[in-house]
Amino acid sequence: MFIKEYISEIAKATKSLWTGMRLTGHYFVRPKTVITQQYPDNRDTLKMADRFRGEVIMPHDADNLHACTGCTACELACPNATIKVITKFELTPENKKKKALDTFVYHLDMCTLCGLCVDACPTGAIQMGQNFEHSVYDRSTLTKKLNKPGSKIREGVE
Amino acid sequence: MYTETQIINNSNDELVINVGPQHPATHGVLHLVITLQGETIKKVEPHLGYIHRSIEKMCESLTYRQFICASSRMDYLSAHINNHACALTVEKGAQIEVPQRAQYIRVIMDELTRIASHELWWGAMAMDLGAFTPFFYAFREREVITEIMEETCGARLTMNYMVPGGVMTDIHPDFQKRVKEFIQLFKSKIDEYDDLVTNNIIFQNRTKGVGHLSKEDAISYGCTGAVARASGVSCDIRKLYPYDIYDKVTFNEILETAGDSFARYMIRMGEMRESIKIIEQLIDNIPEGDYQAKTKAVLKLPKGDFYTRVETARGELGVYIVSEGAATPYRIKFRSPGFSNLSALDQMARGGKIGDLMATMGTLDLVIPDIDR
Amino acid sequence: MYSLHAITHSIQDWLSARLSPVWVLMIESIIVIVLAIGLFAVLGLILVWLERKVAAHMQIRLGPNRVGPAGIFQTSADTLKLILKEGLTPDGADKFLFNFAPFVVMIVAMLALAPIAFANGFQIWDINIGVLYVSAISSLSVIGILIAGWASNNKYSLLGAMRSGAQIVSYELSAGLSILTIVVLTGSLQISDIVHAQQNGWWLFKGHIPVVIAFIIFIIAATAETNRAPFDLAEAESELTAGFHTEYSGMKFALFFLAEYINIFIVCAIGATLFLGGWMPFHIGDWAQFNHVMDYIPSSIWFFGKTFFLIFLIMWFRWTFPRLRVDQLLTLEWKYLLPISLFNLLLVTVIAIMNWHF
Amino acid sequence: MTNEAIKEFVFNVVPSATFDESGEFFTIQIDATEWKSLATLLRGVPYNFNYLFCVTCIDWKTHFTTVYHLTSTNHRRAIVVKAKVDRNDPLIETVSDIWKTAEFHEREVFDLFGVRFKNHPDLRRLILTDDFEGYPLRKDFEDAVNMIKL
Repeated sequence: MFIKEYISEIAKATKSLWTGMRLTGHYFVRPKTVITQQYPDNRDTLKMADRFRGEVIMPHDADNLHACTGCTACELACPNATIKVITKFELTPENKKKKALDTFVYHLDMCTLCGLCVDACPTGAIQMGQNFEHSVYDRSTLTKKLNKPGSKIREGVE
Repeated sequence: MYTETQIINNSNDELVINVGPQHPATHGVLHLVITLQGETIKKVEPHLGYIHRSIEKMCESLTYRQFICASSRMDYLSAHINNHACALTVEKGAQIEVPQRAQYIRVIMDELTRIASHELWWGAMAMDLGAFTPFFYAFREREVITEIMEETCGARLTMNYMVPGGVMTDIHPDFQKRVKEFIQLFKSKIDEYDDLVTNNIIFQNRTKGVGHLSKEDAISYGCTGAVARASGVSCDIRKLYPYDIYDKVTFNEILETAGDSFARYMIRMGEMRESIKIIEQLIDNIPEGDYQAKTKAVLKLPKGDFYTRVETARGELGVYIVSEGAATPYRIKFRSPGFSNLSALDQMARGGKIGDLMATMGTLDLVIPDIDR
Repeated sequence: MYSLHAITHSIQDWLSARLSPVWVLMIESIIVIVLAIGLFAVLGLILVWLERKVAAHMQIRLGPNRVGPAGIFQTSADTLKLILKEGLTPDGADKFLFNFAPFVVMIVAMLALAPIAFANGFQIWDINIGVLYVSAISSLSVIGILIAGWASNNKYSLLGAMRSGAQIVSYELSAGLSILTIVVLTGSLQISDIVHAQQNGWWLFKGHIPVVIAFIIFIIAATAETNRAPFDLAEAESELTAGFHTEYSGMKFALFFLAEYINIFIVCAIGATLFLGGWMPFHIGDWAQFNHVMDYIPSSIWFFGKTFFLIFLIMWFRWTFPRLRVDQLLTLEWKYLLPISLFNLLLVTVIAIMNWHF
Repeated sequence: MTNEAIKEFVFNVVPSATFDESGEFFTIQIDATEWKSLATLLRGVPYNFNYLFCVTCIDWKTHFTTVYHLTSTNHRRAIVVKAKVDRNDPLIETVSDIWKTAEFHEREVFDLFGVRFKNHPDLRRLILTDDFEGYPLRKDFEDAVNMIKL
């Protein structure tokens, strides 16, 4: 009886090992199952998801107009002070003072890409961009000014 | 801490080894001081704090919307579930009614996160025991989940998808289709996992009877999740104190009585299958409607304290908010599952070999930022 | 059968016609040393590359593919990097022994190469106790590992070295016993005799089930003796970070690394020689036509083909199985392999005496 | 078991205890000196609160409260015990001999709040370095180096 148990134990063990080896062998002889993506080579075909949060961007249209009113809702929503909105007062045609965006400062190096600022924006002026290649040699270049020079707020955005 | 003279003057042939903070098996910056006699472990003493960021203090200066994204950084492998717990606590305090659709989405996301977390654990645990290949197989399937997450939530690991009152955006149009595809894929692959690791005789010998934790100890140490359930303690928060729509789905709480590493392993493997079951029940029945409740611009919780318990991939996460009526919490305490589970490590590893310590640590599924917070 | 005897003999004749015997020996030694070192370097590089490729494809990855076609020069680049790196010696280490240990391991690996027949008539030293010599030499490598572990003044290294000691000493036994089965069948310890005894079929096929069992035990013991997963307790990455070579860096680490792969090659070459006929082509009994066709394939290809098949087998083990625990490792040897191989040896002896084999 | 029963049970042991039923859990508020005796009784029959799932502390600037969340694996009922601790001399008795999980949690509280637990087997800093000065989760803690004031 002891011998029988001893041998069946060995047989079972061998079988379990062989099952595992068959699985790895299965993948070894099928190069098509390889899942490696060769990143810098596949940049042209690499498409990130639409909602992928890579960085905060402020879209400008063809006339260099954006939709930011300078309300600082994003600045308040940000958990770690990544955004600084600097506002100025502009004169409207009716000669009234109106708050407007001067500079939209964005510290990418502090950003956790949580998306709360985009969620908070009432006018849809900022969005999440798909770019994820942010490595730079100089950290100070990560502090960005999002509104383009000379850009203005789009008509009708309140 | 041990000084050099203490080690040298140790008369009873004991060897003190620092495992970590940088060590292949500690998966992060856990520091264990183990006392050995030969290969046998006499004592394990964890030293924490290498990745302590004081999230609790940080949250005291964040609003109720903002602090959720900080909680992703605790147990980053079940970030969704952490966010869920925080959102639930805020909703409980501010008495926000969450739309049905949001609840369905949340639970599906939770379960996907749980599978993703267990996949990573499975690979890492096999790696702790010296098998490298499972890690890649696990990541192959995990990648599918992260891509689904990326498509809907916009991020792969720290999604910050839950907001008080629902979810941040509606699900992606392809979401249901891709989740169903994943379920089909996963069902065939999980059998491969069994072939490769579970049934392997070496693996079974390495884990069976190793790192034993009795039921009494599991309760006394406050263990939760798979660690406690492997010792026969029924503690699945989803079953005991259902939140969102967990009371509407049928699933089993996997229980084992052996209390060893293999039992913990089997629990997690079973949980993956149960999670698939839950997703299958929900994925076709997501009701139409709002994905987010209308909430005030500035959320304020009434004076008082609020406690929420949810079941993360590692065990019970408790979020305890003490509010003074302001827009920021007065005090937040995260009761993390890993912290309590780790405290039982000494009990489990004592008397075993060094290899057993790795097997035990692997099945505890420690995520160090979760322990240190 | 095409033989390399002609080449080696003509070199011998050409040299002895011109020089005194002492000089002939010297020059021949130099040729052999250059060839051996060259073989070492090439083998090391190819085996490391092969391992990475095998591992990668089992793990559904691509593996090295940047340096050269299919990443074939990746290991050369890595070696270059290791040569250029600073070889640190820890402060509390025994400096002499610490620096000495990699060479011990390396020299042992080189010595064991001597009696191996790479092709028909291409053998460095056809000593009459060839098999005994190889098993004696290869057990010396544990000394290098013990020295390395002790001299590092590192607890991980010490534990790794001690594990390695226990492991190699135990597995020597069953490796020796399974080698002995072939010695019993052949009736000679000389490598060339063993190869020629397999003229009409390899021992694996001629010797019935006991030789198959001996072969399996030999492969297991060989895996353990070379400290390969699932028996890589001496370096057990997840337990002892890197075991006995935790403190080594630069070229000294590279020597350990190289020696590991050379050792794999040697044990696999021995296994191929003993069980799969070494350079002997695949012959079936007296079927002359078939045997003649097989002879057209050069003997060196047969030898390397068989050896690399065994190497692949060992790599396959490594990338499939988890590691054993230290007590299980010894249990496997003393409770399973040793009794089985003793009993097996008895069976083989009976077969040899009764002449039951083909 | 009802809240009333627990109330009466606690009242017999700690006459000065006050109760709060407004929150999610039934809360017992006591003074630090009475905690140990109450804990022993809560752990024992009939309530068998064997599972301490959260230990924490709150700094109220005038005093501390250590908060213990207890439940039982038998009857699944959670209660909260809040013990008032003097802020100038924060001292409370340990319960790590009753619930082993308290050993780690109390070390954490000691580390971050400076509440000393009497008879704790191994009361050392757990998370911060041994030579760290101050207790970071106290409201008056100022770390000029690492804290960023927004």
